[in-house]
Amino acid sequence: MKTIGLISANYTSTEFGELLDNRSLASLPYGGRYRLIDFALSNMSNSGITTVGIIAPYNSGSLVDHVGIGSPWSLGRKSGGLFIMPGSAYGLQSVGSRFLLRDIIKCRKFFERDDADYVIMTNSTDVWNIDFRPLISQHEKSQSPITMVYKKVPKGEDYQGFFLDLDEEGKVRNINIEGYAWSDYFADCFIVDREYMIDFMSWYETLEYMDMLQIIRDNMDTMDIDSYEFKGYLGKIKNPVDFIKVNQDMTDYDIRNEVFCNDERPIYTKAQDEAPVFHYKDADVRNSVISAGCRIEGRVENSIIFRSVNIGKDAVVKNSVIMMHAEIGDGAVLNNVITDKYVTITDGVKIYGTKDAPVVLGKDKKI
Amino acid sequence: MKTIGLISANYTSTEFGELLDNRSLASLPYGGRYRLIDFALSNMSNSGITTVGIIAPYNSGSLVDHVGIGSPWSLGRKSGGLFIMPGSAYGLQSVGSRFLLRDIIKCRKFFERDDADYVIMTNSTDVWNIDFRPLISQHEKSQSPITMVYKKVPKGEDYQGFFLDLDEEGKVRNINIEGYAWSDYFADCFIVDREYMIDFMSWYETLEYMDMLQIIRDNMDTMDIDSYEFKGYLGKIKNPVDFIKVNQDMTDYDIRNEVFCNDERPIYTKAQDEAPVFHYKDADVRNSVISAGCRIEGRVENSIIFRSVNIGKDAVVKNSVIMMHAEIGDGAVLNNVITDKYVTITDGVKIYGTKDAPVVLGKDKKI
Amino acid sequence: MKKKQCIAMLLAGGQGSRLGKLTTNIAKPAVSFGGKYRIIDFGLSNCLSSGIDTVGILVQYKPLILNRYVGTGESWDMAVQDGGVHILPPYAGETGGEWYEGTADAIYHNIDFIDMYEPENVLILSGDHIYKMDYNLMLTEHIDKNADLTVSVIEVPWDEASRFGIMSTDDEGRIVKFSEKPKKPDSNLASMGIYIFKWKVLRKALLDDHEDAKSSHDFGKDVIPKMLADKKKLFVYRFNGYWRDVGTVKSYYDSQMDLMDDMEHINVFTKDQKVYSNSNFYPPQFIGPKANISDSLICNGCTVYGTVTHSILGSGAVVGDGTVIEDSIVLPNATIGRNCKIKNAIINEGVVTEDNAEIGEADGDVIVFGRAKLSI
Amino acid sequence: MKKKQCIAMLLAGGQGSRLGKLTTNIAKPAVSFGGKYRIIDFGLSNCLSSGIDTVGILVQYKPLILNRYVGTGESWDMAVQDGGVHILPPYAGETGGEWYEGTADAIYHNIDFIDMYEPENVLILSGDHIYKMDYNLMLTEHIDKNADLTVSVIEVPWDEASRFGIMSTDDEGRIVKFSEKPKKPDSNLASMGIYIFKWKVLRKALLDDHEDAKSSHDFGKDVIPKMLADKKKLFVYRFNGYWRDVGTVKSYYDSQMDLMDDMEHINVFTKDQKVYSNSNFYPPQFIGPKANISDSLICNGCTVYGTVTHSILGSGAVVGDGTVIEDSIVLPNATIGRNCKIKNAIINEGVVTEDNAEIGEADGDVIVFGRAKLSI
Repeated sequence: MKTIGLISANYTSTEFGELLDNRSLASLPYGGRYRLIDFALSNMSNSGITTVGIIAPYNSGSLVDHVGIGSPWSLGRKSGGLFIMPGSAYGLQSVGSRFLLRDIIKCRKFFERDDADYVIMTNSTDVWNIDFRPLISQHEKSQSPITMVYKKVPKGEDYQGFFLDLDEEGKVRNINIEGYAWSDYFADCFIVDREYMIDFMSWYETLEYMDMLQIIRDNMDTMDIDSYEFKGYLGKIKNPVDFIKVNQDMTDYDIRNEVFCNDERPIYTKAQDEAPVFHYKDADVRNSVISAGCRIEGRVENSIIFRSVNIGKDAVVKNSVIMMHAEIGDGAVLNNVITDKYVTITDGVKIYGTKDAPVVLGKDKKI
Repeated sequence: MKTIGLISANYTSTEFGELLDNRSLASLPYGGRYRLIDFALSNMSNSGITTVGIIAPYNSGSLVDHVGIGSPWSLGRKSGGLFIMPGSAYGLQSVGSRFLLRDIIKCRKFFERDDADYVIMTNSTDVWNIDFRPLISQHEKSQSPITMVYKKVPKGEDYQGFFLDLDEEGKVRNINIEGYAWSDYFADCFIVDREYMIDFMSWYETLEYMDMLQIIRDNMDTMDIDSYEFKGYLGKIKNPVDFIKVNQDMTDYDIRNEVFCNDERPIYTKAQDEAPVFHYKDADVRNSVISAGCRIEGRVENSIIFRSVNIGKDAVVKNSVIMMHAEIGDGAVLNNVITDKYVTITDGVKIYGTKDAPVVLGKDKKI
Repeated sequence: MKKKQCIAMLLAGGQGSRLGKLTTNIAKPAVSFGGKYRIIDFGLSNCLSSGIDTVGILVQYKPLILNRYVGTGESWDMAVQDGGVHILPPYAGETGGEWYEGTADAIYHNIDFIDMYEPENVLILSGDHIYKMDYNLMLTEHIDKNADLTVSVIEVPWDEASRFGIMSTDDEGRIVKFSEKPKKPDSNLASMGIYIFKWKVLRKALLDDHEDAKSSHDFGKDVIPKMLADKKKLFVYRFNGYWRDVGTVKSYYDSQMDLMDDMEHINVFTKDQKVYSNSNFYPPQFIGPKANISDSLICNGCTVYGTVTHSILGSGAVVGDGTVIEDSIVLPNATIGRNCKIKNAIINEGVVTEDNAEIGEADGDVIVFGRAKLSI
Repeated sequence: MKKKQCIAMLLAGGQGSRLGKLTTNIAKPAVSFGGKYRIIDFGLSNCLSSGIDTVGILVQYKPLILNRYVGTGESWDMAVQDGGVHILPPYAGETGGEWYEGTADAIYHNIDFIDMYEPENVLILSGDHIYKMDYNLMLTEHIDKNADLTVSVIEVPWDEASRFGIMSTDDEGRIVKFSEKPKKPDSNLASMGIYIFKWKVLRKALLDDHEDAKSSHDFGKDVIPKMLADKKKLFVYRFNGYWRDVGTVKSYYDSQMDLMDDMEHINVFTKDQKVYSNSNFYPPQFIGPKANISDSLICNGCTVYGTVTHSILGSGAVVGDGTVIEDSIVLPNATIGRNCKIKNAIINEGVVTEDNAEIGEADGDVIVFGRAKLSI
């Protein structure tokens, strides 16, 4: 059965400071060489989905620039391929909405022109590697027009989003916002019958200012919704603290193998031509992820270093994320720091953030 | 000597009605399968220029969609390639400006990051096929930091734009707006030393709301500007009347060979896979340009038909431009009509515009 | 590397000498078809619409134009990360090089290539058939029946059956007998030269066949009869659509005319199972003030001043003033001068005729005119 | 088709048997170099930085990986409309197929290909040299001197000159004598195997050479001496940069180590004349908590738990806990187990070693370990 994909990338957050000044969260650099949207795009591509729409953020420059015509994800196609559709410019009240109905309605043609049976709708900001094919098979067998993807999480943890209340057959009975008492966490991803989705838009057109999930919750008694459990890694980034943590998760052996070094389902991104990393004689790199083109003379620990970063003699970088083209001077020390592109740290400068309050340095900053 | 290109596509006009509702003039369909910006891009590519910036219009969707990463113009490159930069959202007072300084200043990094000697700046809306290499050679030998491209036109005709006042050595002595008395018509294209351009931006930063050409004119006595004559075809489109006329120019043998069927310098555009045109038994096509995928049962005269248009039995299309995916019903008659994409003309409907006031039918219209 | 359910191997090696002057300097699958297509477009587009994204193309005879045309397969949406189109010419190993000796031998020499994808099944295609087919339906039957080999067959008129390789089957569609051009056919199911093999089974069959000194290393003559004798599970898949082998000048001409005359069956205008090509860089056609075109297919890039009736003009063809073309096919980039008469003729690619030329006869056989002048 | 000032023909045909196990199942130009590159990257990147956008690659020996790696040349910005990279394998014509018999013979068989571009000049390159060079400077000299042939030369130490093809010139740089490995060299200008010919002159020379039954159809041995004897205008172009022929295991090893040890001369980090590759799909490297890396080049995709000193780890290589690697090169996708000792060794592509393996000797010659396991 033919399935198409729609990625909602019109999502913003006020918690990242300068990091999101000129980009959407979907195009935030991550993991040494990726952008967050790479995961949604790669998941689609690896599951054999060849028609994918993106609801672009209002300020879509960096996203469009990164995604191009979709070639890295084999989506630069004559038949199907990648469609970038403008999202709406909404006010702050909707910060946090993933599936704003207004944005989906703006894509009505995307749903109507295709002859697919199903649509997988997913967020653009989670770090995960999911094979959608079993989800499609399960949904195909199910009678429900919607199947929601969830992950079991320990109760009481601080997850943002929705939790599902499931009955014994796995049907969704309710959707909860305050999730401390629940453990079936909605992964901001669902599959829906295409024609049902077109009807849904008509039924609830007057509620277009709401998130689709809120509408579903408010109309739960009329809905027949199935669920699908995702058992793999799910990295959610809602602020700079999470950002460092989810980056550091890449140093975990199992997560690295499941998400990044998965032969069957690689994570694709835009190609960059950089030389191998040169570790100098006195370099000392531990438990870190380093991208191509770096030249390292100093010490790096529990950190993620993007491409073409130079780290000087006796410099120390710990628990930090250093984005591309940074220059870290001799003897400089960074701990719990996030630097955006093209940051320069002068020789000997020392910057200490804390685990709960990392220091964020904006693009082009020189300190 | 290395030359880069900058195409100014942030240009609008109020004279086209619905045709420019959702697109910039640069992305207006033209000539059966092109968009106007194809000419600027192909001229760059055919002249060996591999780094090209586009100042995108404020509403850049259709342009970005058409241009993609520049592959059809061999600009999808690792080294150099295509750069799309947002233009400013300016008010109506600047309608008509081709080289708004504010837009150029927004691209400062484009000028600064490259190490080229020269920059060719050109408009995005003219239909022409120019080899920039002789222009570059002449400019290289000249002492002037700027060389402007002009074409000799008959005096007294209604050209919009600037006319050059040249001395015997071809230096520009003055720039005139009211051009009825002049014949050296500025082709909205010039080459400039890259470093001079960077200086220019600094010198006149406070005049950023002005067009660069106005600034040059106002400071003519301090400027040393050379000129270069372009002797080929120059099709300028400033309203629907011009639009039909410049489309019909494609049926001129010499213009077709010079501009469109030029083996050395083809005009490239986005590939579309359409079947050959089927001329039915009773089809009668004369002096017209027909694009792939059409099925023609009726009569077509002095017209330009875009791809995948069906023209029914006994239908007559004269002096018209019919954009892609139109359905012209049996017995319908169109004369001096421009139809946008996906227009449907019901059987037997007759629409007559005049040469001086063609009828424009917007996208998706059904009559 | 992802494991593949099925990859395709497309045999594009032969010269196709029965096409005469059409293949003097170009491999048969790269020969122009229907104005803007090349023969291989049909096989590759079928792969695309069947979801097969990995194709090995076995080339041997004058492959330059074919290689350039196919590229990485981008035009057929096959420039994908894990898969894509691979051109597979004969190659030299440590002990020298070997040319492909037969269809099975060509596959034998590329076992290493196929192994890299670890496919369950391998689809064998010919590069010279005109048809639209969803290989997925055939693959599904092949898997459902747990077949070692499934052969695609088409019903032919009984009186023509002796010109084909004929499959006799039992009620379940299992092949019980295979006769190459039987004098007294006991079935009218003709092989279309399209096979799906279990890769494990084919791999072993190819190794055995290579050892067999008496074999001519051909699927139809050697490998399949041997598998039948070995009691392997061979089934047919019945195909009902339009299918032509364009092995002769006449069939090449007729099946192109079918694009107009038999549009109901082989329709290049429909959007489903669309036929893609790599020829989309010509300007739109220009039809001159006194031109007269009817019942014809005209491609982008054409310039027509004369009269064209029941003919096909390929991309970039030029027809001069006063010229009359009837029942003919002008291949891409040919230029026909003024006041010519062309009838029942195929004008080769890039050929330039003089003014007043007369080519072809009203009642004669279709002739091929000129030696192709190709550019890449 | 645009006429070209200069197109390049890159000779990638030979097996390179002196590289032993490194070329068991891969053509020499496709052999890994410097961790993330393949040898051919240098020639193709030079073309890119010299503005040459049309390259024919002459392949013959096990070309599968090379073909796939090069594709349409997109990675080197050569997927252009009028030009690009063309893979040119031996092919069959009407009278059967012929393998390439020598460097000049390979070009001879592709005269039709070159003619399509109508180039003024043809640049002949080898696929197995490591260097960064702007061919444009050489082309400018070639045109300025109106040379029929310009040979790029490099000064070698006088005592090594007898290992090279040596050019003796007059004051203007015109070649007066060419001696292959002279015992008593009267010049120290060695040919780098890089030639720019006027195409008209070369075309005629190739036709003559093909007729010559005594010729071995080699540029250095046959075509150039003949042109010299015929008083054609042959000039040298002096190149001063880093240049290595990686024809032996030792030179292959040494020139890779130069990427670290002689960074001043062959610097892959600089942005000018950047070296491009088609290997940019690996995740960033992971360096484990107890890893210890110094004086080494490590590529994307590597996972390192052990100790690596003065070595190169290719893309996707894995080094287990407790393992020590010194003065070695681990080719892409090789996996080194735990507690191994690797010294003065080249570990072949995709090879998996057992735990506790000991490979290479402290004082021994560099050895190549394992048979490559390649994927595409």
